[in-house]
Amino acid sequence: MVFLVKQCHFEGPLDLLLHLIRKNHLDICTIAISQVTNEFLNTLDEMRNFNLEIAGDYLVMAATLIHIKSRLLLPVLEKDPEVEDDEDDDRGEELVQRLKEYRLFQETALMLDRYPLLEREVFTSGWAGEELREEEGLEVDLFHFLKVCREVLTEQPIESIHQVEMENLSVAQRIEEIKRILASASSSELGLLLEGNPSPLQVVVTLLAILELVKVRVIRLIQHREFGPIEIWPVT
Amino acid sequence: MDTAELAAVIESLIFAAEKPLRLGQISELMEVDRNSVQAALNVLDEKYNRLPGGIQLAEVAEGFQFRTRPEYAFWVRRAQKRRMFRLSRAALEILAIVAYRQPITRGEMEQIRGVDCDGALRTLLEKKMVRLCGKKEAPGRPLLYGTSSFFLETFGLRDLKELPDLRQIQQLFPEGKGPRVDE
Amino acid sequence: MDTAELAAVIESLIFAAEKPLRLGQISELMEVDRNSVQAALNVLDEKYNRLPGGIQLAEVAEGFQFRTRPEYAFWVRRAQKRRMFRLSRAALEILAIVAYRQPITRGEMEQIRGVDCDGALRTLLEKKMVRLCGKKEAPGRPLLYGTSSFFLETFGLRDLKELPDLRQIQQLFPEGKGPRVDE
Repeated sequence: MVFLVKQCHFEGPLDLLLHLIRKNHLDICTIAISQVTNEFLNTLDEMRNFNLEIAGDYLVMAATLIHIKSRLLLPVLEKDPEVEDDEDDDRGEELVQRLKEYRLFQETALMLDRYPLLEREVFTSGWAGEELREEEGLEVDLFHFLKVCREVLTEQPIESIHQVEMENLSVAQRIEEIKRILASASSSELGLLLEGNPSPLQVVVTLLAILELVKVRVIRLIQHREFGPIEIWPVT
Repeated sequence: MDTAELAAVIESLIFAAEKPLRLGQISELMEVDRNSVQAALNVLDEKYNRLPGGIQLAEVAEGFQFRTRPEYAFWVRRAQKRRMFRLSRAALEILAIVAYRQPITRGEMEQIRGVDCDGALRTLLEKKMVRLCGKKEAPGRPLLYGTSSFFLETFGLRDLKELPDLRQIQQLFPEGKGPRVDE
Repeated sequence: MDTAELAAVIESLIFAAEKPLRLGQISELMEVDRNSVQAALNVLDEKYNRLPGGIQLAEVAEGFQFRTRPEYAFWVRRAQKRRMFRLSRAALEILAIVAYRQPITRGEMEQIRGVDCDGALRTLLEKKMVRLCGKKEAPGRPLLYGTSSFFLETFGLRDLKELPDLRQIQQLFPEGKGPRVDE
């Protein structure tokens, strides 16, 4: 038993159970499970003696095994067809199914391991054109992309910040635009020139253009009352 | 371009490519119809796979790639002094489950193996053998996993259909003689 | 080992080696005298250099190496240009931010990364991984960025909902800052 624990690394309780069934040349069935229950428990004791931490999975399995075994040891009572008592039988049967399924995948794993593997039995060309090596950057799949996401995205909420896009808007251009507007209409209002949610830069440029036009006496600004609309009139 | 010359160009393309080249890619790249590419590939198949030699033309992950022949693995490994690549038993079991039950959640894998799969699964993701493929329409929308094209490359498979079905595998291991009788 | 088999082994060795192999190296490695190695190399010279094909056995200063033939360089280069594009680390980081915080302005990205995003963001736009998706209703009306359908395609996602949420990412990488991708 000491040998068993030392030599084998088990992939969990199902693996250990399968190992014991196999070692005793049994077929997977509830009887076999009950037959290896003691060995299973002894192995857990051995693990404990080796100061190996026994995962909860093993203990849950131990409880299941004891339960199944105790069911089988009970004298077979006269079956009362009226009483449905399948739940306990199901536990044994369910474990048998799980063991069979897991065994199938263990076999599949072994089958896969027999393939000639890249970098183990077969190798691709070591030669890579010189140009290839210089190319920088990563070819990523979703998993490796998510790894970057994990590193970059901290939980801090994003603060709302302001950003100004550089716009190709010069004062000279704006002057021409204002002149055009005044040429088609006899007058305008400052508010109208600042319609459409302009950026701060646009506002500044518009104001500068108007001040410039006032300075060179192309327009006049008139405000009839306090806080009233500021009218723009061409100087005639 | 005649078939011989086309074969020579394709030979150099496959040789220089980092990944297996698909027939369609070659056809598109060279602006040559698929039948001509196939004819040229047949020439290469003859040259590398019918005649003896150290190199084979393998059809993997739906593409073509030159590879050393497995019978010379010993010498190549010896020459490269590299640590032998191996997959742990846990990794192989998880690959087996993912290959046959994909798309599958981690919880479902753990249900089959009866044990936590976290570490080995992450290694397989790291190695690009397993990939994330969406979320399951179930409470909590758990992540789904599947095999990648690099899985096919590693195992030298053209596609997943090349894997034997589970019933055949069962016959490989007659009842009682399980995969791991203790040595 | 007869000359034909020796030639096959040497063929696989030269093929898999990252650097050119010298005659002496091969002889030492295989524990075979130099004359036998030379005889085997002659067989390979015949196969690759006397007969037409896409691959040559080149003898360069440092030894023997398989290379594509220069006359097919045009096609090889053309194929390499079409290879799957790669993304720089900076571009990946921005893509990460855009994917999870979209729609997002450039200023907000720079706020998260703490550095200028201009160049890498432009690359992502050029490669069509990121697209413009309107303007933010905020002073200055800054442009908003989001991921494109090509982004989904690249990572094999049907829609953005298939992207693991941040909680799931944390489960995938529980140790926090995992190793960088570009080790």
